[in-house]
Amino acid sequence: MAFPSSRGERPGPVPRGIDCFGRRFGMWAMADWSFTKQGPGGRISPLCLSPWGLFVMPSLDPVILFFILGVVAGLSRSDLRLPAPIHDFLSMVLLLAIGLKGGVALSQQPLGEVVPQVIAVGLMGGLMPLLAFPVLYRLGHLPRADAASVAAHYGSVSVGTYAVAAAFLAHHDVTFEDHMPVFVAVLEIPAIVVGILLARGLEKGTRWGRMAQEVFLGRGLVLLIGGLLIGLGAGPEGVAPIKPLFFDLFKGVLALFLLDMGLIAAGHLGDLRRHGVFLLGFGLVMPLVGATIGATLGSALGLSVGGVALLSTMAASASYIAVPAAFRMIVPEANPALSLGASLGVTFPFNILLGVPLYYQLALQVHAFMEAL
Amino acid sequence: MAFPSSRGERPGPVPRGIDCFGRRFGMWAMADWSFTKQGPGGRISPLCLSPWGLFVMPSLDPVILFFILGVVAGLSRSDLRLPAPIHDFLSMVLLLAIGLKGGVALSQQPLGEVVPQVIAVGLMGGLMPLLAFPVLYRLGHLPRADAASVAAHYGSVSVGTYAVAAAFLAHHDVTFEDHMPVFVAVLEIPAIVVGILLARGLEKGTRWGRMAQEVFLGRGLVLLIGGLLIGLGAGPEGVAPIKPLFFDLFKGVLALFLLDMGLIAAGHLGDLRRHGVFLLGFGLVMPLVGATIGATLGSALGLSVGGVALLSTMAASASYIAVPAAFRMIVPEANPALSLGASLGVTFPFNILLGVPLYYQLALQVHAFMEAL
Amino acid sequence: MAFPSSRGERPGPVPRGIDCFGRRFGMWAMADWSFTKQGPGGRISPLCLSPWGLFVMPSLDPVILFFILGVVAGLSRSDLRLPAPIHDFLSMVLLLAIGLKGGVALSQQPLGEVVPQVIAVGLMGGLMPLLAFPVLYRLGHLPRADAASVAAHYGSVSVGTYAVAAAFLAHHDVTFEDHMPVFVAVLEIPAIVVGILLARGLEKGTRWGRMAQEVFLGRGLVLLIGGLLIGLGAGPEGVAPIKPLFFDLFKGVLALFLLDMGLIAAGHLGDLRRHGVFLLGFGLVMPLVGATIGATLGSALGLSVGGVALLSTMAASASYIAVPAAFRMIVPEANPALSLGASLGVTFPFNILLGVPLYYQLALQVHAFMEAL
Amino acid sequence: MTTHSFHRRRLVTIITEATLEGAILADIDALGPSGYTVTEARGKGSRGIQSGSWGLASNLRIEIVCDETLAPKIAATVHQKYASNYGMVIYVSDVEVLRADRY
Amino acid sequence: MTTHSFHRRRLVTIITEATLEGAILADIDALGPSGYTVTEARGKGSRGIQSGSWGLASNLRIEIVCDETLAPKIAATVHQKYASNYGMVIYVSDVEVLRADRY
Amino acid sequence: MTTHSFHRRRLVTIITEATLEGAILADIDALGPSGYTVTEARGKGSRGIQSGSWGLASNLRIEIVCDETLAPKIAATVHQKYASNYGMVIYVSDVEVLRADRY
Ligand SMILES: Nc1ncnc2c1ncn2[C@@H]1O[C@H](COP(=O)(O)O)[C@@H](O)[C@H]1O
Ligand SMILES: Nc1ncnc2c1ncn2[C@@H]1O[C@H](COP(=O)(O)O)[C@@H](O)[C@H]1O
Ligand SMILES: Nc1ncnc2c1ncn2[C@@H]1O[C@H](COP(=O)(O)O)[C@@H](O)[C@H]1O
Ligand code: NA
Ligand code: NA
Ligand code: NA
Repeated sequence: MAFPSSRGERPGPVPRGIDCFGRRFGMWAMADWSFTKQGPGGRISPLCLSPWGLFVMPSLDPVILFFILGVVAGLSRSDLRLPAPIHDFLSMVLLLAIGLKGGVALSQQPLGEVVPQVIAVGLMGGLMPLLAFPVLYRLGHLPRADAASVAAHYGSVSVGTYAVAAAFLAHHDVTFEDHMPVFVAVLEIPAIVVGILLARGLEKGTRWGRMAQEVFLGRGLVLLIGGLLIGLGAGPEGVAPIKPLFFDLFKGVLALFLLDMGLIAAGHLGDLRRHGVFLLGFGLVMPLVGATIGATLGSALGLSVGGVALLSTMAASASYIAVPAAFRMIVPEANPALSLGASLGVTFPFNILLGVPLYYQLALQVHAFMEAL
Repeated sequence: MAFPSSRGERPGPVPRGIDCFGRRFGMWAMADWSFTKQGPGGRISPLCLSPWGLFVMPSLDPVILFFILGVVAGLSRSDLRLPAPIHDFLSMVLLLAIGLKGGVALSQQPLGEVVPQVIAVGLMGGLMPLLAFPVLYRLGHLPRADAASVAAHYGSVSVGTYAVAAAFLAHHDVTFEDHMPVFVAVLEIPAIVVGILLARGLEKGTRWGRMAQEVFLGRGLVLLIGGLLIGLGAGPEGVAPIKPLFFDLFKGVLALFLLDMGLIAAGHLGDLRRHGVFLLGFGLVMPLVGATIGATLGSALGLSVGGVALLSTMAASASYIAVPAAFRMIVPEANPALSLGASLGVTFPFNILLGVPLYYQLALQVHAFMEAL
Repeated sequence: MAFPSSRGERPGPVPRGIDCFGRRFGMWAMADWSFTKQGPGGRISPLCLSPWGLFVMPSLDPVILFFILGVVAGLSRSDLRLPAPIHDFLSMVLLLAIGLKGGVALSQQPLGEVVPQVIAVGLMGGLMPLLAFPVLYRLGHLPRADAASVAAHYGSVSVGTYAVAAAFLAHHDVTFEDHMPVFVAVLEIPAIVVGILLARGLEKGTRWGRMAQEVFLGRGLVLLIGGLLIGLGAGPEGVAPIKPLFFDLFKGVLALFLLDMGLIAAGHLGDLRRHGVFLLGFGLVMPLVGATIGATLGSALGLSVGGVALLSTMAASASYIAVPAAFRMIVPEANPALSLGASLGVTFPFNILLGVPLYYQLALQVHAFMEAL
Repeated sequence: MTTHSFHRRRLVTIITEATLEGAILADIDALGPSGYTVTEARGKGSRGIQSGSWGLASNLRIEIVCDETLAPKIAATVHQKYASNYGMVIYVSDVEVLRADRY
Repeated sequence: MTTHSFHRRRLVTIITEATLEGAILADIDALGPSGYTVTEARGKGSRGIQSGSWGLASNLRIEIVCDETLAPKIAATVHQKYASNYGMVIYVSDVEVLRADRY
Repeated sequence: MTTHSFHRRRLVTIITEATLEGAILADIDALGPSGYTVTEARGKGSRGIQSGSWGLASNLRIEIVCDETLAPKIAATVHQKYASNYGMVIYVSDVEVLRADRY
């Protein structure tokens, strides 16, 4: 039972696609998941899919298939369930691994180059809730606290979506800047602060000390920044002995995590039914807006195509760890079912199933456009 | 502290057996665990064991030693215990890994060849409870529900036993058809359906919809079939990035799972004391009958020696996940202590300690016999 | 995002230290963590550290950084917490892995050579509480039961500290005798027996059977000795298939375990405040005494420099698994906050942050001295 | 702080096998209490030891706060449907709650 | 065995969201009971299902044994501060303890 | 549905250190109740915080439904044997059960 370690040597007659039936569906529903190999940064040409190909989706990243398995099991009321301690364990390994990677990258880079990018990305994170809030508050008629909360979720970032996007790029041999995880950590915070300001204003009652504690000492950020600092301190040589756990197992751990997130997301689809189509629409459109902003900023900062695609994905993604935890404590009157329904029930599935390849296409376009200038 | 990654280069004077003392014991009690290397499919010649060899059993597969450690710790009332979430995690990884392997194999195989085998194996799974039921009901005087339940357990399959047998064959460099895990999934179901029919007849009250849900949506089958579909969809190339978790760690995870199963099996030995020797005898003889049926069918289907040994092992094994869960809900008057006492307290230990090598010998015999025809 | 698998090829300008600012601090606070590579057993020459180096401690083993992360998160009241089942899982893997390594080593070694060492090390474990007890009882005015309990903790050994020391030596390419884990198992027991005798005397009431059960069937010892026996039985060839889980992941698992121990240790710092400076002093001085005894014995037994350093570390370390569990049951009037406060709150952090490199230096000195004789 | 008055309600506690979770919670829900709480448990009873080491050997402890009419109904319904075939302990006790309208 | 007499005390049980743990335990502690006990829980209520599958979807079950004066104070304080914004059930019941001096 | 009448019994609840599990359950068993239920717990008391993060820092919550005679016996025996050296809270309350013959 041998598994070729290199992906290039797939033997035999699969995919068997000849007649190009289903090409149109393939273009949209699977976007770029079903594309053939290509060199870094180049344009991927769509593959002609057979009906069989349509069914098994031969080049859909298997971690996505784990997510779909989770959603299907959840919706069909299987008793499949990952114990909470395992959920915590898996997300802990993911957060530390992403942090470590970013930290190792930082350890080999002049800080001077990264600092301006960090500031720009942080500003983007703070401005996005200001963009989303009026839409939610005026157009969606959400209560102020809820509008602020949802806006903060979308200004922040989803680590799971980031991991899927990074895996997608690696799968297609698209390189990106090694320090991208730094932006994940940076994006967590400003949207929370701005969101709380939107909910509360600058009223005296706000306990900023308490807020800082909730935001900075939340387990997600502690693991992400802790991993960053450890990677920074240890460097590539230092982290080598822990590479088998944190890097070699990364995609396997991500697969199990997405299986669990599929089960959890299935449980949040019901939330949406209760809160109407506005949130559904917002959960589909806001990522596209965010992706465009992220791609533009990434290009302006001079990132590579892969880096632009990742920043675009981060901007398109919505938090479901740090922001809900912080808002639950600081703006408790905001209904978590609303924000999690949108972020977990709509945007997360949309992003990892369709968004990621889309944002990569977007990155290619924006990059080409910027270069043409 | 270096560990040779290839198994062939074991240095030094181990095993030190010269005088052939203990050969008789080695022939029976350890069966083939203590045999030397050989080519795929060939006959393994028994190794002459020293008393030291008898004590430490130099080539007993270490995963079996973990099971023995668990049994000993359990019987001696150590406070060693694996937390339930870890049990769930380990079995989840095993089920997904076995499914993935089978799915990858299927993805490279014309389905036409597998379908007839699937049907034949499914029929075997449905017929075995019909064979076992009268023995349990008439000879063993078990209540109807209990006889049906035990019969269903033995018509179904134990994933842990399958994993040990696959590891045994790999250890001895015996190859087998890559799509064997498909049969594991196939064997789970028919025995449950037949068992329920045996318990209930075709009476009107049976809620077949509810039954289908319990059977098909049980977490074991969802993970196994989910893994199969993911492996089928992703192919060898697609699963490569999750190989480190699901395949490289497989035997280590199996070792920990068997440690836990040893602890659990130790707890079920008491059940047997309460339910007399009939079940003990059934738990020892039924696997031999099943093994013979499985080996014969495997040979008739044209499987390799390794494939025959695996199908034989599956037929010999008794379920302790899917069947007890389904019967607990659908035929609740069946006493789970009876069926688990037999399947976990007798048959599982018997199979992984003695059965697996025995069934391999059986496969060799049957194969030779069929070829002589 | 590539990580060089060999540690020697660290690229670029790190560490950037030129001016030797901070050398004095580096000499003490980081002891030998910040030293450059060297051949096995040779003397490591201190590296000149830049202020940046001081901050990120470029060659501090990353597993130590995980411990520091845990302590910092714990003290700053982050909500980071590892679920208890994960704690159990991680320590189970560590204990089994250490046992397996020792067992494999034993399987390749004439037992005759190891037996005298085992006896000598066991005697050391039994004598150390006799040394510590009068200090705690007379000087520290601890109640008899508490003095006996703390003494037993320091006569026994900390598996986590052992693992860090082994990792430190491997990191610096210092070899050591493969059977060192045997001494870890050996050291667990005598100190408990002597400690109980110190608490109870030879009074009639002591239930020695019960005591033996608590001591020998505690989960820590069962896993360690179980691992030893499995490694002994399977040999290097046999354990090869479980190597990816137990050996390749070892340092990653150790990193997560130390993160958890950091969180736990942070919780025990408060214990100390309550019980005054005497325990703090004892927790810092006793390891140094133990280390000297261990180094001397190791040298006398003819161990290599690495082996001497490890035995020295074991002697310096204090139990926080086997001994507290046994004393909680057998000498329940001993206050666990006292002994855990010293062993987890003081000695464990001291040993893994500063002690380990110090004991290696000690081993070099003692070894040189013995050879000069 | 405003003074709160307490209102008498009943607490139904059910200890049973974890495999029953889906079925029994649906049945309880159908009887209309305002909610329920579940914790993982293990134990010993007439059907032997439930060690909690895996799903089949685990128990659940289910609590329902409800009014005086619903409590015996829940207890009796669950008892009648499951008690003969499953490990099960049911007990009812008096509790006082702050919000009369909620249970 | 010496005979022990029992003393009446009150048991306050609070079921709420796990995210509240730090805050609510600090508040309870500040009211001065001799201690509290926490178990992990899941459940269903007016705010929907708490499946227990991850932190945000988990509940806690907090128990405090205390005297007749403190019990309503704890219940009312916690209720007032949290009940409008968080999933929460509070109930109080009678218990008897051996050591009168401890609670 | 047949009407069921309830029977008064007593519920003994013991919260103590997880390390005691084997010993204390054997002692309880020896006193002859029909069973017991155990849940994992953490908490705070006179002996400080039991954070639940590992075995030594974990508590158990043990429940025994039994009759009026056995309840004080269990409470007193356990108290006498363990309460001076181990973190421990014991309380007893009234419950009603359906099956009079079982407890
Ligand atoms: N007397 C009792 N007190 C508390 N819990 C009990 C009692 N008897 C049984 N249990 C619990 O209820 C479960 C099922 O009991 P049984 O139906 O007697 O096997 C056991 O596993 C225990 O968790
Ligand atoms: N009637 C009830 N009986 C027992 N537990 C309840 C009840 N109602 C709610 N709960 C628990 O309290 C939590 C919060 O309830 P709620 O505030 O109604 O959403 C739920 O998740 C349940 O765990
Ligand atoms: N007043 C109380 N109410 C509820 N649980 C308590 C109380 N006091 C102590 N406990 C629990 O009992 C354990 C042991 O208490 P103690 O013996 O006071 O340290 C604590 O860890 C808590 O879980
Ligand atoms: Na975003
Ligand atoms: Na079978
Ligand atoms: Na020591």
